Parts: sequence; structure tokens; C-alpha cells
Amino acid sequence: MKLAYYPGCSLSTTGIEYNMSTLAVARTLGLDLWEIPEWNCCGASSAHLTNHLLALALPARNLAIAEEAGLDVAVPCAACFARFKATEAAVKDSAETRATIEEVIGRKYEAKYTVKSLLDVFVNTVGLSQIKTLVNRPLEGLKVAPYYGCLLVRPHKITQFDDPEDPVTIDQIMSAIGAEPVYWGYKTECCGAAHPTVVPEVGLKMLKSIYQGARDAGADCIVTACPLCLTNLDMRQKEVGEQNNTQYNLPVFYFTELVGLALGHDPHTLGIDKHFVDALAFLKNKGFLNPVQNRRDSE
Amino acid sequence: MSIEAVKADKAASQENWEPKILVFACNWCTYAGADLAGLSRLQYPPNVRILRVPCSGRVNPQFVIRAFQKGIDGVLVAGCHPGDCHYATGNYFTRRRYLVMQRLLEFMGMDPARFQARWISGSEGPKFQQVVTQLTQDIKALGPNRKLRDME
Amino acid sequence: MLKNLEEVRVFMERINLTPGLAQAKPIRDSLKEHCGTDVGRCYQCGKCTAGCPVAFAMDYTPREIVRLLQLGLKEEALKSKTIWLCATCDTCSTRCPREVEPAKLMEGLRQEAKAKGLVADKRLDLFNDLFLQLVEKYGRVHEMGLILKFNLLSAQPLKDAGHGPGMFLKGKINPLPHTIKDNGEVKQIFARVRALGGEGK
Amino acid sequence: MKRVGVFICHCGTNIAHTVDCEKVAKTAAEFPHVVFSTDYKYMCSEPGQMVIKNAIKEHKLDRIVVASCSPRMHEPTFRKCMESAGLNPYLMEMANIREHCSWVHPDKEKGTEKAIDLVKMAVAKVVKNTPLTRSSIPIHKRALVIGGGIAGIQAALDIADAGYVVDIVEKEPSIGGRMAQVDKTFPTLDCSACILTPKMVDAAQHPNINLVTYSEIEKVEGYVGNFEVTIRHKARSVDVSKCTGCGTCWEKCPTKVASEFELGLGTRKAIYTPFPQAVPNKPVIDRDNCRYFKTGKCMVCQKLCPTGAVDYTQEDQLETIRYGAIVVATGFDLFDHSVYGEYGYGKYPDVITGLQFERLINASGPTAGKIKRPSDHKEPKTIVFIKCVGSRDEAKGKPYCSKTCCMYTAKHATLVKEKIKDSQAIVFYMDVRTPGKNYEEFYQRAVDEYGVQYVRGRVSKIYQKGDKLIVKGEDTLLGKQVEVEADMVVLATAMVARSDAGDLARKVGFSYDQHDFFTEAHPKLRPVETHTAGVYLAGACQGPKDIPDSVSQASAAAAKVCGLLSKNEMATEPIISAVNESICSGCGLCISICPYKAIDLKTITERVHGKMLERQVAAVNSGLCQGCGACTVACRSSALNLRGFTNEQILAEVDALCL
Ligand SMILES: Cc1cc2nc3c(=O)[nH]c(=O)nc-3n(C[C@H](O)[C@H](O)[C@H](O)COP(=O)(O)OP(=O)(O)OC[C@H]3O[C@@H](n4cnc5c(N)ncnc54)[C@H](O)[C@@H]3O)c2cc1C
Ligand SMILES: Cc1cc2nc3c(=O)[nH]c(=O)nc-3n(C[C@H](O)[C@H](O)[C@H](O)COP(=O)(O)OP(=O)(O)OC[C@H]3O[C@@H](n4cnc5c(N)ncnc54)[C@H](O)[C@@H]3O)c2cc1C
Ligand code: SF4
Ligand code: SF4
Ligand code: SF4
Ligand code: SF4
Ligand code: SF4
Ligand code: SF4
Ligand code: SF4
Ligand code: SF4
Repeated sequence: MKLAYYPGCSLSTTGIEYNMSTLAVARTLGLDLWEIPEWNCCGASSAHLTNHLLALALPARNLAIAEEAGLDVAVPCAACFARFKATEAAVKDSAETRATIEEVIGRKYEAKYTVKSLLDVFVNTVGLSQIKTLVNRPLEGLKVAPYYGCLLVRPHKITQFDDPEDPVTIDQIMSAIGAEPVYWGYKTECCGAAHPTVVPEVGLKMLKSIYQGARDAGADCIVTACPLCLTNLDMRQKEVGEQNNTQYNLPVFYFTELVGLALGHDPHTLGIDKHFVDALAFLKNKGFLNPVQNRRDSE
Repeated sequence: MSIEAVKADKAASQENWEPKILVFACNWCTYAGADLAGLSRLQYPPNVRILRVPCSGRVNPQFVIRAFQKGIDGVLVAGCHPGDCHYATGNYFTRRRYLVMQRLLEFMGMDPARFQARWISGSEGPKFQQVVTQLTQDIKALGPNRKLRDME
Repeated sequence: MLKNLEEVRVFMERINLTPGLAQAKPIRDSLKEHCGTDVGRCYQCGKCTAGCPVAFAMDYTPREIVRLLQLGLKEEALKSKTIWLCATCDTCSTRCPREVEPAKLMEGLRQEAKAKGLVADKRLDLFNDLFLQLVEKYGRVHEMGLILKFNLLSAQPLKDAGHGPGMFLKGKINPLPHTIKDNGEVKQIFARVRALGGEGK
Repeated sequence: MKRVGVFICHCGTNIAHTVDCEKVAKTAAEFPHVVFSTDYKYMCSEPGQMVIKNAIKEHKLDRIVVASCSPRMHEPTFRKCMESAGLNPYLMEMANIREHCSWVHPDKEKGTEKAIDLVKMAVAKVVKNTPLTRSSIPIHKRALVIGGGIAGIQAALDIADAGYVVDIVEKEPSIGGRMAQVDKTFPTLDCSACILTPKMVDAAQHPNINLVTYSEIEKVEGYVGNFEVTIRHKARSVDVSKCTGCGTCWEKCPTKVASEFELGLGTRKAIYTPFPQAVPNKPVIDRDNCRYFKTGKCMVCQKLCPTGAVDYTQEDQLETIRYGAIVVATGFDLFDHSVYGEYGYGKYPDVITGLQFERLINASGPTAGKIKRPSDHKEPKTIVFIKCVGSRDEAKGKPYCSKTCCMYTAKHATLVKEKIKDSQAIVFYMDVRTPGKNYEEFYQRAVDEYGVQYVRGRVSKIYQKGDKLIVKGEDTLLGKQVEVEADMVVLATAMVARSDAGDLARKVGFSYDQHDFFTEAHPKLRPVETHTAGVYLAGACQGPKDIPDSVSQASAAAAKVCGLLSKNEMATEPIISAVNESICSGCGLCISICPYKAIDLKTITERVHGKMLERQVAAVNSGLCQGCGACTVACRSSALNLRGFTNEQILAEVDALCL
């Protein structure tokens, strides 16, 4: 299965382990990810907040390149996914918008192919049963809080992905690899996006309620599908804990990392050593780092 | 300028030309509304002639075409507000037919504005007054109807 | 939170509704056109605010912003911190029973506030500007540069300094800017967008 | 040769002031077929009518035109006048030269000119008039009530008391409806069963009432006074004539399933009555769940029944009965709140509906009246009520207000405070609507005497945290986000139409709105009638309603039924549609157009080239046709015509005006 792949800015920097784990796991799952050559930043919320047309045009250039190659596009980052979807919808909706966008980007783009979140690709293109059969290190006893954030599921009209109030794709993937997703109320709560950096007095409080929610639900760790969410939840955890005289000790993973682990990949290949909240030690404690037979990396 | 327009121009310049307008009025709403306008002594131009029908849904497009053929200058079909039809659904048919009719008239080379449909309830005397006043003005502006005698 | 007496006074001042109400209809119409959402439909149920993850920090709750707009008090909304604090998470829009979309209003108001120079919280605005400058220049975002520059310009140079080395060591930040080989195309996009209608909407 | 007389009325000066009546009369005398024309001061007065009668006699008039006021005023007067002069009353037309002319046009010249036109049109029309005769249809003096809730029971009792036989067809094994599920009733808090049970028993024992339970309407044919209704008696598997209601069978039946009546909070057996006070108190076997029907084994109930009433071989029976009138009282359902993801999609066991709450506080309910939450049967201390769930919510539910939930929520909160002394009852609301006698007082008592806490705002999210439900809202009066840790949440879900409401309406042949509530003939002035003659509405099937409203409407519907049944026959207007069979192609287009289902196809035999051929043509049922004329326009062959307003009559008017 060949798909165009748009890693986005974060996956080459703060979210590098998302990229590493995605590429590693994709290979095992038989996904051929073709990175869009010379892709550009999608503009993220900054463009969205500043100028409507800019926010549509920046993603459109990438989509146009993928369209030239005749491929659906897989997007791991939730923020990029939301922006791409908005562009796709706008172009489909109105010929006028399409013309303007084509003029601005200097390329043809007709939204002939579909933008898919990586989660969607895992659940609906690869399939849960396929993942299940490839597991050789089931993460039994791992209680994870699946965290989707807001951008994957909203606005539902545009993302058309999973359920806006109770999304389940991460939950399903976690169950498929033997982990135990907990039910909690913060699945789609916002992580604050740029707020923890830009307006920390607000952003850190937003994070606090999420940590608290995961802890109350009895989770050992949090799983996400968004580099922005992960960076916020991971990097700020200590700080927020200190502010509130507590330690949350909730490692934060990309779902691809846990899938990779379950498929038998080496945690370093997956980038699990790159987290702020010590994920390696945590996994070791849980007994998930014992060598498995038939390790994927040796193939 | 179309032939009709040229003729209209000529006729309109003839002094004292007054249009004749036929109103198909539903017995339960618009006819009663016109009665109320009378009861309230609301004045309006004397150009309209009301033809009572049980329901606006009774108005066959052929009646309208016949009126235009015979030289009427404007036709109004008026009945109960959508949802208020005395017969539950009659005025929905009217609404649908109205659009078809307008297109047909246009095809026949008439200004579709000569044919209008309006919803006027039994309590809307003032609305009746206002609608026919406006209609009379509109039709006056269009000038006399070239008779469609030769059509069909 | 009421910090001092003066704030109390301003907060409690009686509003003369007459001038605002005269504006209410045109404001409602223009919002309908520009934001695609109709404040007139809101029945002030508060469901938007109830679910908003940032409402605790706002000077007006999202519902109150809609109320200001209904009453024609748009200036007040434009001057609010709320519109800058909104995280565009879309929770409000998703749940509104009247299909009003407060998130879209916030977006529209921000663009207008910026155009009118009424930015109540400069930090988020600055962040967005810097972000886009990077995209225009390099085609991609260089997060290290972004954060350093933001902290410098927002006068909190030492903030996040603690995270920097960790990031660096984990290979998460690259000291050199990322770029795409030929960024001409992206620069073009910015130029054309500007030509078509400038920065604001 | 037709002989038309024209009579121009002055109406004192009302007409004569701005219309030159004499001139109109003179001009009219010249119109074709007019043999006599005159004007007179007051046409409707006794002497005025004498003028007409004398002229008819003297000039051998066979039809007349009266130019005077609106026909909506004096058409009946002049029709009677025709009759007493020995002419068919429908050979008369009126020209409205008062309301439509003299009163609105001050210019006498223009007014006169218009009056002449109007008279000309009327003359042209009357020439084409044909005699029409009113017919009459017999009225069958028996009524059908569909649905045995409080509305249906009340309507049946009132009709029966007036001396008419009435059948209640109820699809469940017992009558009682929703009210049987409710515990106490606002605004007086008297127990629902205490006031409903006696009514159910009255209905069962009334000599004029037949309870037809566990039965449904299969087909309705005919029309007012003469409905032919086919009823399906569903196989009960119990011979009611033998059963004594002893209860042995359902005590011993080994199969337990979730009870519909208890809304899943309790269980019942496979052979069951829905609730202890059921009327009739005779069980049915739920064949989908009964072991015998599933596996062929068991038969415990049959073995133990002391009267040999259990009969597995019963089959559905169809019965056709003739009725003069029908009252539809099929009530309502509750909105399914599982579309609310933010409230847990109906997955949290302790988020329940108001009707489930009624069962929880009901002494004969699954918890014997102790408020226990479903998940762990603990007594909840903090209960949150959320109003307008599914109501007033276009995004997820219905735009309308359900009318009863403000009141029953106040009732529920009061009962919580009464039953659990150290409890908190918190109501999230947008508005409190209490328009009824003693309703506002009831709500205020909940607040000031019982200490129910009202918080203005719609809840955005509920989620489970441990054994608590976290409820997040805004207090919009404070402008602050608020949160409650609740033990149980009760949703005031919208009242919606029964899922089969549309089907029933189509079967019986009356209209319903976009929410499937049944449509009354006029929202203010004919609230219990439908557009279909002889079919009436009562209770919540017409729109959300509480018990007092349902009962009043039921009595009103009963009054209408009695009014109808009190007559032996009913006159029908002759202004109805007629088919010209010779040109009808039998295409059937007209059938779906008719809002009253008055048109059917029938088979006729005719001789063509010496051979007898059968073909289908349209037939208009004179009992059903209301004379709207919609069908006449739909017919491509112009086979349909509306008597009194025929194509020829209308075209004659058009021509008269234009020439
Ligand atoms: C939670 C709750 C609490 C309430 N509390 C109060 C209160 O305290 N006071 C108050 O005044 N009102 C109260 N109400 C409102 C009250 O329940 C209604 O006003 C009342 O039940 C309406 O009666 P009905 O006969 O119209 O309908 P229903 O009670 O619904 O009866 C309709 C009957 O028709 C039968 N039926 C349905 N379809 C068919 C069919 N196709 N063929 C044959 N039979 C059919 C049904 O089985 C049912 O028996 C409450 C409502 C709710 C939801
Ligand atoms: C401002 C206003 C606006 C309203 N608008 C609406 C609306 O838009 N829609 C709506 O549905 N409702 C409306 N209503 C309500 C509506 O007016 C009433 O529901 C309705 O008039 C009640 O009718 P009734 O016959 O019961 O009483 P009334 O209209 O009061 O009639 C009672 C009659 O009894 C006569 N009478 C009184 N005492 C005696 C006596 N001792 N002996 C003999 N005769 C007596 C009176 O003279 C009167 O003619 C409105 C009410 C108000 C005040
Ligand atoms: S949720 Fe919608 S209707 Fe309710 S207050 Fe917010 S904007 Fe208004
Ligand atoms: S979009 Fe903005 S206003 Fe709406 S809920 Fe999210 S943060 Fe609050
Ligand atoms: S018939 Fe009509 S117009 Fe003539 S006097 Fe009587 S009320 Fe007046
Ligand atoms: S055991 Fe027999 S008589 Fe007794 S209730 Fe059951 S069916 Fe009726
Ligand atoms: S035969 Fe059916 S109804 Fe009778 S006792 Fe057995 S399971 Fe129950
Ligand atoms: S009655 Fe009250 S709770 Fe029910 S829908 Fe109306 S306002 Fe809401
Ligand atoms: S006139 Fe109207 S009611 Fe009568 S048959 Fe025709 S459509 Fe039906
Ligand atoms: S009456 Fe006309 S429409 Fe009806 S079946 Fe006959 S031809 Fe068809």
C-alpha cells in the first residue's frame, strides 16, 4: 500500500520520535510511505489565525504535489491533518476557492485524493486484525489513557474522522496490541496548543487538568497521535507537577511507539529514549523491554 | 426593444390607460382578507377583479394562460400561507405550479412579473391592500399586455 | 478576578444599550458574512463556555462574547483578552445546540482586532507573526529559533531555558534552520496572498 | 334558453354611495341571457327577497345573480331564497360589490365600472351553473379510540357516558399509557396510580366500552360516519375468557427478560402483565422470549394454569368493524439521548431519563420506591437534573419545547429532597416554564421550601470519575464555569412522537407535521379535529402535553364525537369533484394529490366496438371529498371537474372579464 507521507515540521524536530516510530512500524505493516518532496509547513494555527487564504494555500501546495503523484496522503500530526482537511474541504466545496488557491500556489489542485490521519490508516487501511497478528510482545497490563486532543476530531464536518465526543481509534489500536485503554473524560480536551509556551499561566493549567484526569482514571501513561500534544504533555509535566506539589509520572507516547514496541522493535529505533518523562525506565519496570523472540529489527 | 415593449410604450403613453388585473382568491384566506380590507375601508386601486376559488390549488395554469390570451394585464393567485391551507396541502401545489408557470410565460415571451403568487390570510386586510396596490403599480410600469390571441 | 477598585468601577459601569442596539443588526449581518455564523441564533445557554478549556482565564466567557455581539457592543469584544486566549479547539462550535460557531467568531474578531490595532494579549499575536515569518523565510518552521526569538521579544528571555539543553541532547532541536531547497514557491504564496488582500481578512 | 335575473343591492348607502346601482342594473340588462335586472335598497331584507321571488315567478327566471355583499355573508340567505322560490339553490351566484368594491373605491365612476365587471363575471358564471343536490350519508353510531393512555381512556369514558358504544384499541397488553409509569403528578403531587387506576377500572367496567388490548390497527377504509376499520388482535397465547388473572403462570415462568414498562430497570417474565394494576389483568406470552416458542420445551405456564387458559396455538385474528368516528390518542415516546456523546452516549448507567426516575421513586417500581442508582444500588446523595435534553436543540434533537419537563423536573427534585434528607438536588436549566394553574407556585416551593438548587446553563459534558459523574456547566448568571460531582444524573429528555406515528397517520388518512406529531385542523380554533372529517385527536400524540391538557383535549374530542354521533345522517356539500369516466385514462395521478384520500380507482365495464371491456377509472368518494379542487389541476386528461367551480364556469368568468 503506497501513500504520500507528510511528516510536517514537528516530526523533524520536537516530534522526531513520532517520525522514527512511524517509519519503522510502517515498514513492518507493509505500508510504503513516500515522503512528499520539498514539502512546506502547513502554517499550523498561526496561519489559520492570521489569514484565511494563507491557511488554505500553504497546505494546498503539499497536497498538489501528492496529487501529481496520484496518492492519498497520510498525515501523522493532528495539527497538520486538521489544516489539510480544511483545505481539502474548501477546494471540494467551491470552484471559486479552488481557482484562487491554484492561482496562489501556482499549481493545479483538485482534491482528487484523500487526506488521512495516520490513525485512520492504521485502523482502516492496515486493519486492526493485521496489527494483531503481527504483535509478538503484547503490552499486557499497560494501562493507557488514549488522548486525541481537539484537532483530530473537530470540526467533525471537516475531519470526518472518528467520533467527536468519544473517539475510539487509539483505544482500538491499544487493545489490538494487548494494552488496556482506560476510559476517561479528557480524550478530546485541548492541550493548549501554543498556550503552554506563549501564555503559560493559562496553558499549564490546561495541562494540569489532563494529567489529573489521566491519573484519576488509573492510567499508567498517556498515548497520543499529535506531536504538539505530546510535547506539551511530556515537556511540561515536571513543571506542572512542581507547581502543584506533586509528581504525575505519566510517560507520554505516540501510538506508533507502543505499536512498534508490541511488534517487537527496539525502543531506541522507535525514539522512546527521547522523552522527558523517563519512558524507558517506565517500560523496563513494566517488563516490556525484555528481549523478545523473533525481533523485528533483526529481520 | 421587443415588440411587446414597443407596443407597451405606445399604449402607456395613451392617456388614462388603466391595467386590468385578475385575482384568483382562495375562499378561506385571501377572499376573506379582501373582505376584511373592505370592512376596514382600506382603499386600493380599482384595477383588480377578484375571482373566487375554493383553494389556490384549484387554479389551473390554463385559466391564467387564457386570461393573458384574452388580454388581461396581470394575474395574481393568492391563498393561505404555507402550512395554513384550509385543505392542508393545496397551497403547496400552488407554490410549485407558480414557478413552472412563470417559466412558461417567459417562454411565451411575456414578462413573468405579470403573474404573481402571494400568501394572504383572512386576517391580513392591510396586506391585501398593500399587495394589490404594489401589483397595480408593477403592472402599470410594464404597460398593457400584448394580447396572446394568436398563441396556442 | 477583580484586582483593584478601579477595575471594579469599570466592570460595574452601567452600559447604555441604545447606541449599541442600533448597530446590532449590521454587526450581526457582517459577522454572518465574514465568520459564517449567526450570533442572533444564540440563546445564551452557556454550553459553549461550560466546555471551553480556556474560559477560566478569559475576561469574557465565549457566551459573553456572543452576548456583546448580540447587543452591538463589538468594540468591547474586540478589546477582550478572550479572543486571543481562545485555543481554537472548536469544542464550543461542536456542542452548540443552536449551531452558532463561537470558534469562528473568535477567529474573525482576532483578525479584525489585529487590523484595528486592538490586540489585548500581544504574546499570542507575536507568536503567530514570528511563526509565519519563519515559514515565509525557510518554508518550514524552525522551532528552536521560534521559541528563542519569541522569548526574547516577549521579554521573557530565560523562559524555557531549562528545556533547551534537554531537547538538544535528545536530538529534538536542530541548531540550524530547516529549509526546503528552493523556497521560492512558498515565498510566492505569501506574496500572492498579500497582493490579494493583505494580512488581515 | 337560459333566463337570468340580476339584482343589484344598495345596502342602504353602503353600496349606492360609491356605485351607481341603477346604471349597473341597466347595463346588466344588456348582458347575454339576462332577461330581468333591477336594483333595490336592501336585498337581504324580507321585502328584498320578495323582489327576487316575484321576479323569478313573473319573468320565469331559472337562475339569478345577486350583486351585494360578500358571499361569505349572505350566500346561505339567497340560496334559501332560491329554494323557497322553487329553484335549485346552486343556480345562484353573487357579485361582491360591497367589500370588494364600494367600500374600497371612493371614485364612483371607477367603482361603477368595476361593479359592472363583477356582475358580468357572475352572469357569465351562472349561465354555466347546473343544479346541484346535497346528499346525506348515514352515521354509524359507534366510536373507535386508538390508544389507551389517559387521553384515550378519558375520551372513551365521555363518549360512553353519552350513550354510544366505543372501542379502545391499545397495542400493549394493558391500557394506562405513560401515566401508569409516572409516580406522583404535578402540581399536586397526588399519586398517579391512585387517580389513574379507578379510571382504568371504570373503562373496563363501562357497559358501553370494549377494551381491545394487545391489538393494532391494520387498515382503515371508508369515511366520516362509515369507517371500516380492520383490527389485528395479536395472539395473546392466553384465552382471556378463561383466564382469571390469578398470576400463577407468571410467578412460575422461568424466563426473565428486561421489562419495557420498567424501562430496563426491572425484569418481567415471558408470560406477563406489564404492571400489577394492569387492566385487563390478564397476561400475554412474549413469543420472542418464551422457551416453548423458541425451543418447543417448557410449557410450565400451561401445566400450572388452573383454568387451562394458556393456548400456544392462538394466531393473530383480523376483525373488521364499522365506526362513525375515530379518536386518535396514541401518546408519545421519549427522545433517545444516546446521540449525546458529551453526556456519554447513554453508556453511563447512572445517567438516566426522567421516566426511568419515575420508576425509581415508584413504590411498585423495581426498587420499591427507594431511590437507588442503577450501577451499584447505592442511594445517591447528589443528583443533577439536566433540562431540555433533545428539546430546544436543533443540533442534536428537536427545536421545540417539550412543555412538561420543566414541571416534572421540579417534581423530581422535590421528591429527591423529600425522600433523601441529606441530599442535593441541582437543576441545570435554560428557562423555567410554568404556564399553568399553580405551576409557578409549585416550582417556587421546590426552590424555597425544599431547597432545590437551580443553575442557569446548559451542561456541556458529563464524564465518569471513579463512582462519581462529573457534570460541567456554566452558571450563566455568574458567568463562571461550574462543576458538580454527582452520584446520579437525570435527563429531562424530549417528548417525541411514537416511532410508528407516521404509519398510523397514513393508515387512517390524516396529516402529521415534520416531527410526526399529528396536525390539528386549526391550531387555535379546531385543536382536536384533523383535516379528515370524523377523525379527532387527543393527548400527547398531537404535541407535548401534560395530563391536564391531555384530559381536556380528550373531553373536547369526545364532545366532537358525540356531536357527530348524535345525528342519524350528515348532509354533504355538493361542491365536490366529479370524474368524467369517458375520458379518464385511469392514470391515478389524482389519487396522491388528494389530501383527503377521496379518490380511488374502480373498474368499469363498457362496450367498445360491440365488445365488453373492463378498465380502471377514478372514483371520487363524496363522503371524503372536501371540494378543494387540487385534483382537477393534476388531471392531464381534464377528466376531473369541481362542481360549482367547473373549468367551464371559471373560464366563462375569465372571458367575461377580459372581453
Ligand atoms: C417523566 C415524565 C413525567 C411526567 N409527569 C407528569 C406529571 O407529573 N403530571 C402531568 O400532568 N404530566 C406528566 N407527564 C406527562 C404525561 O405523561 C402525559 O401528559 C400523558 O401521559 C399523555 O397521555 P396520552 O394518553 O396522550 O399518551 P400516552 O400516555 O403515551 O398513552 C398512549 C397510549 O397509546 C398506546 N399506543 C401508542 N401507539 C399505538 C398504536 N399505534 N395503536 C394502539 N395503541 C397505541 C400506547 O401504548 C399508550 O398506552 C410526565 C411525562 C414524563 C415523560
Ligand atoms: C394582551 C393579550 C394578548 C393575547 N394574545 C393572545 C394570542 O396571541 N394568542 C392566544 O392564543 N391567546 C392570546 N391571549 C389570550 C386570549 O385572549 C384568551 O385565551 C381568550 O380570550 C380567553 O377566552 P375566554 O372566552 O375564556 O374569555 P374572554 O375572552 O374573557 O371572554 C369572556 C366573555 O364573558 C363575558 N362575561 C364575563 N362575565 C360575565 C357574566 N357575569 N355574565 C355574562 N357574561 C360575562 C365577557 O364579557 C366576555 O365576553 C391574549 C391575552 C391578552 C391579555
Ligand atoms: S452554546 Fe451556542 S447557543 Fe449556547 S451560549 Fe454558546 S453560542 Fe450561544
Ligand atoms: S474554540 Fe476557543 S472559545 Fe471555543 S471552546 Fe475552544 S478555546 Fe474555548
Ligand atoms: S344583501 Fe348584503 S349588501 Fe345587501 S343589504 Fe344585505 S347586507 Fe347589505
Ligand atoms: S395461570 Fe392461567 S388463569 Fe392464572 S393468570 Fe395465568 S393464564 Fe390466567
Ligand atoms: S412456556 Fe414460555 S411463558 Fe410459559 S412458563 Fe415457559 S417460558 Fe414462560
Ligand atoms: S418544558 Fe422546560 S425543560 Fe422541557 S423543553 Fe421546555 S423549557 Fe426545556
Ligand atoms: S376536490 Fe380536493 S378533496 Fe375532492 S377529490 Fe379532489 S383533491 Fe380530493
Ligand atoms: S381522473 Fe385524471 S388524473 Fe385521475 S385517474 Fe383519471 S385521468 Fe388520471
